[in-house]
Amino acid sequence: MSEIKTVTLTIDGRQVTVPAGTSVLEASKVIGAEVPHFCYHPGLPVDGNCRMCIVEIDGARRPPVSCATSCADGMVVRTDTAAVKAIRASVMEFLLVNHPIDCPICDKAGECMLQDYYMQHDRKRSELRDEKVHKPRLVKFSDRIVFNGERCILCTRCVRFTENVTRTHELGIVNRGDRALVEVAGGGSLHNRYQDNVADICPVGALTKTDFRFKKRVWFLKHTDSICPGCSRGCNVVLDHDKNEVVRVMPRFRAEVNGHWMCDEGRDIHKRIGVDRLLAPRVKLPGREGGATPEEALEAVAEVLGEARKTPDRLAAIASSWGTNEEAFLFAKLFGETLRTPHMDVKSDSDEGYPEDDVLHTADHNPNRAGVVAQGVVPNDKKGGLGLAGILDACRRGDIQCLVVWGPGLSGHLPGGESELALVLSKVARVVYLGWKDDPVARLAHVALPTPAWAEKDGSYTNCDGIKSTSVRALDPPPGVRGEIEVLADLQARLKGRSYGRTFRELAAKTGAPLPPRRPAPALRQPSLYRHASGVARP
Amino acid sequence: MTLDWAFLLITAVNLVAVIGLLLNLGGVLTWVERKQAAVMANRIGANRCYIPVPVPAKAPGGGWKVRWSKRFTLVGLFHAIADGMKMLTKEDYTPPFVNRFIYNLAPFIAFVTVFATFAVIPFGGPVEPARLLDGPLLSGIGALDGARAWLAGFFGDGSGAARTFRLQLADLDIGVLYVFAVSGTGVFAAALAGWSSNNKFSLLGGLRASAQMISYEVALGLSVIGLFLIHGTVDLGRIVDQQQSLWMWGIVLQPHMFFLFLAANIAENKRIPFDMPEGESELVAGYFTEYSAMKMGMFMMSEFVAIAVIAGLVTTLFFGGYHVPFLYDDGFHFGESVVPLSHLTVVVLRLASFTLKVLVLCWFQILIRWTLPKFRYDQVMRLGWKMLLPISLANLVLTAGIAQIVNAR
Amino acid sequence: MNPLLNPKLPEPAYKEEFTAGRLFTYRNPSDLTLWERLYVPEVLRGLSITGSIFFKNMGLWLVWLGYWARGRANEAPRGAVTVYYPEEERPDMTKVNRGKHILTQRLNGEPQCVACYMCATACPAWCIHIDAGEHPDPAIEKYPVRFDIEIDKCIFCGYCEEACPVDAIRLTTDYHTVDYLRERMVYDRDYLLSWNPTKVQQEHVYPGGEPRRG
Amino acid sequence: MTSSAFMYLFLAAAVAGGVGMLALRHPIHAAVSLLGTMLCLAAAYAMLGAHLMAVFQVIIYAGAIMVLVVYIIMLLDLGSDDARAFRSVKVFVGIPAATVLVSVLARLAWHRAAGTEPRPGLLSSIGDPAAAALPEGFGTVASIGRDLLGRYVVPFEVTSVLLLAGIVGAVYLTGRDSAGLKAQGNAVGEGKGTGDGGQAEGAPAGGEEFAA
Repeated sequence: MSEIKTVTLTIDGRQVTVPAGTSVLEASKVIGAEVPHFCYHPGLPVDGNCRMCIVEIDGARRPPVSCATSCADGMVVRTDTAAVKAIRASVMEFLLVNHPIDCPICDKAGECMLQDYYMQHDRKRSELRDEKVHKPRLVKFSDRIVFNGERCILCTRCVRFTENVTRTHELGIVNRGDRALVEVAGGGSLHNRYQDNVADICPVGALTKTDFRFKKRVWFLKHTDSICPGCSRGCNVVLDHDKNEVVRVMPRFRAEVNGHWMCDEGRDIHKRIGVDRLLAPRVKLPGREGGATPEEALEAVAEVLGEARKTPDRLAAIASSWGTNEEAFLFAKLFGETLRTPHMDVKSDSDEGYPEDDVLHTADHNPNRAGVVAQGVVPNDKKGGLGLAGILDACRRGDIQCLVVWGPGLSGHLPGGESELALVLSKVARVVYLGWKDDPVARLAHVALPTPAWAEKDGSYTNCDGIKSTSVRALDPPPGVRGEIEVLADLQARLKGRSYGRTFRELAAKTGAPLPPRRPAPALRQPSLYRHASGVARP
Repeated sequence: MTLDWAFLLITAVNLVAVIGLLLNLGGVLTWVERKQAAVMANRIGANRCYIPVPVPAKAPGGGWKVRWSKRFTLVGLFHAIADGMKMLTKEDYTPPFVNRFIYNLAPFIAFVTVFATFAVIPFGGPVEPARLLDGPLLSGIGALDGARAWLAGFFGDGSGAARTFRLQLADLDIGVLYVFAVSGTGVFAAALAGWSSNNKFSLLGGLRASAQMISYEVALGLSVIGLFLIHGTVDLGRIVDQQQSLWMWGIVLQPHMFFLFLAANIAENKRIPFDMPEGESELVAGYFTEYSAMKMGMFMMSEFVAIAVIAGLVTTLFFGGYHVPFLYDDGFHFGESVVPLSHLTVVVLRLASFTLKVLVLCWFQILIRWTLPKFRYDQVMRLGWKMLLPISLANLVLTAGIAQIVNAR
Repeated sequence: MNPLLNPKLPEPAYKEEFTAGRLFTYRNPSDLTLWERLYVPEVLRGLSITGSIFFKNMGLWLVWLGYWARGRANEAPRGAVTVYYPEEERPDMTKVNRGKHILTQRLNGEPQCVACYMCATACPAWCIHIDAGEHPDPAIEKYPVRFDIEIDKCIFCGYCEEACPVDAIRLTTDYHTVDYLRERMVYDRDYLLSWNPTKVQQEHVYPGGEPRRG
Repeated sequence: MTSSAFMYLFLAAAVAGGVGMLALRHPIHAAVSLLGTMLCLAAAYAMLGAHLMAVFQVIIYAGAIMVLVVYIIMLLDLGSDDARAFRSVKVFVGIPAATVLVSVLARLAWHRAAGTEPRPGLLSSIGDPAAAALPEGFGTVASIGRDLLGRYVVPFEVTSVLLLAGIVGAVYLTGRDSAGLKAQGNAVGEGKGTGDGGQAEGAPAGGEEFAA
């Protein structure tokens, strides 16, 4: 076991010990001394071109940039002396010389580093009296990214991203001096699957996402920690939402899962929430036809399951691979323990085909197959339990009397698709569907119960590497729709099974889910900073 | 025993007159209060309510048609009717958890006690029905002879002598004590309403109302005992009789007690500046917060009727009741010269005199309501117990002493 | 009483402060004179003031009746400082009254507004609703596709006006914001842009003079 | 005839109110029925010509005492359950009293029906037809006033002194704590110092609190 070499230095009069090779900027973060920076990004190699992170180091001939200076033993660093402040103000002045300062129409306003640092370190009028240099605006780098040359401060974060993270090398700086510009190499367009990240890491409003452009000012957004259910990587994300609607999805740093990044498909995942939703329960049992309240539908499900309980061999349950660990736990307990059926398996909910790659994408487009299996949703081999294919075959033979399907996408497992599904299900006396999509199964089922989408419930997911992440409820489900945890716990209670809890926090102790940190209540961002900036800095 | 039909008829007439006067005055006062406030504050005030008047207008295609374009507003007087209609047609909501029986009983107590008070107030001079049609103008009309004969027969006492009736609902020899008794019962309305509403604000309002009303009841009674000493009676009819001369009017004999009596009465009526029990600024609406529609209307109405009743009482005690200065039963007496008037004229003049005095006093009460700021609760109590009560007692002692001296002489 | 059970209490340290009157006491010394504290004379004085106003106005009403009988009711001197609102309007409405909103226009009639949401952010009543859109002209870039003001929620504080970086929203002096239908009290973009200084609204001036155009 | 009809009506209502007061579970309902009884009795007095009696019945009993009763019920917030607390009183006082009353009334009614004279005794004058002949001016303000301030002036004044003593005692008993505190507060406020130990029983507690 190799010893990690550490160095000890003094920053702003405080001793700090860090691994050798750490930059002064990162070491400053440890003690909470914030060093402003534009071009430095923890996920990218250091470039040191913005000159904003200059600090004073005793013995250095001139103040160095802290991002490119490694810590050394006995170093004495000062981050907020008068000289450092003067340098920062000068750097800000240079950066803003040709900046259009069109914050009112810039989508970055509110989370813009240039704006924030201007308020912290500059706060004065431009002394330039000449016409500003005009550069191309509204350059479409691709369908997803729009570039505004005037706002760009040439920090090259985006260029380094395409070089080092995606290794596609599309972007580069052309021209020199005040004509320097970021351009797509060869006049083409961005063609990697992670291009939205360049807009995220852009410290100013030069790169914006077509999806989010002009949708919402960022200070209206509420931020909720969630995960991306697009593939089994389970990237940790933040859902930015307002008025019960997700506006954008941003990556959340988790070193062992996704680092700083996420893919473009994941950015669009929230658009599925409102599509093909099952909003109200459907009951087609004899004597119970027509519209049903959630309570009546639940009663119907309990009745069907109570009937099926007499012949557990002819009951089968197919679980969703989009379900959370806690729901899967309850599902396994309900069907395996209370109803004693041997036939349980998990299916794929989503088969939307985009290929895996060596950055983040995995081949399995379901977030929690591993977790659902781990919670015990597997065929009971001792009692001759059937797997998914076996269950479908048994249905076709008419051996299954009651089939419970949780989640959409069952037809994807049949070569004949929907028509074959109708044939198979017609052989089953009672079909119960539980899910958030208005799937073909929901239309054929005798009882269909709506459930919330992943953003509308709490739950933990286990990704392809076995790492658990917790997703927090960001949106309110449609009226009358109750979460699977509640539904399954209710069924368990009605069928006289053991009670394991009715809330995520009760069940998280059993599934080992990491509890999310409690975020402070979202507060409306004060607009005063912005107003001041636009009023004072207008040239 | 045969029924005294003449007495019954006169009582019925009195009853209709009193109830008609009070109900209408109460209704109109709701408008007067608003309009007078506006006029006092250089505003326009209630003016929106109107009756559309049809006006013939030329139709665009030739010919005439009726357009309801004119608005007959009558300086907003219809607001009184509109308010009444609104209260009668609104939803009468009884909140849950109230004590239903008492909740429903309270507004009736408020209403009845106020109305019953007026029963002993004489609102017109003695009437001799047989002489009603005897005036110099009327006696010439032969068509009235039949009516005159009927009046003489119906209102005669059988022996040929004419009977005289008072325009007073109940001629009790306890007179003003009855007023105090009935108005004291009015405490129950506020207290029970406040308690039964099951609302803290209501309860506080009810408690304040009962405390305030009981406190001022004492000063109210004591402030006029001096007058009773002078007149030697508590019978309101006889008190009015003795105020025939202008120098025997209460306002001349005991002007300071007029202010005391009026203040105590306003406090009893729970109006500004003594509106602690309602206290909009701190108790929503006090003891009738939970009332709606006509039940609330009955509380409001009883407050406005009480204004009129107070005016009648003050008129009777301090302003000579129905008396017109220098007007006697047979006409005006100015020293030695006499202007003879018919009986009917005298009766009508006295009725008008009483009504006018009542109206002026109503106006004065509303003037006070829109002029003075509200007291603090401790000030209300201090005024009642530490100012009004000692002053009334001192006045009582002083008056008794003077009366003793005068009588001894 | 046993003196041991009731020892003489120490005097408060701030006794001197009290006696010197330096410490705030809860007593509110009355600054009324004896005459004023007698209350009744002052009450009578107050009643005479309000009563005289009453009689003055009733007299003016009689005067008005005379004018009215001659068909010249409008010329009568009036005591009321208020007006019959929908039929009459106050002639002395201040020029800086904050009333209905307008959106100022560019020379071609498009809204000056760049849909920056500053007004919506500053609005304490949250009555401004904006949807932004991409403008074909890259120099303008952003403009409001929808711009709704719920005038029934508006409290006319003028913060939107102050927050606007491009002088696009202003409050005029027009205060006729009443309506019988709530739906009609949501002013949309076209309505807000329909303000035209040459039309009848002329009397409702901009507080800051003509809007900047272009 | 009408007057006697009204008389019976009022008396029936008074009896109904009394029964209601006993039978109703809720204290405030009982109090309201007692109020009704008193008002009906007052009406009966009035019909008998005793106007002053009627008015005093209303002012003193209905207006003052019942208000206090209602007040106390409201402030203590007595519910129907609290009536059980008085069960022993009902049994040991109420039943004997009711028995005595009913027996006396039954005896009088018996004699009245039989036309016989009851034996002379404590209650003999109640049923005496001769006693019904009232003196001239009975019940008027003047006659009662003359009796009260002439013949019975000493008992009258003695009673008032008794009531005054009661009032003073009540004020002393209920108000001594606040009076002690106030005395302390005033003393400090005026810079006179404290320690007027013999002032009131509650003073030490108040003083300590103040010093702390």
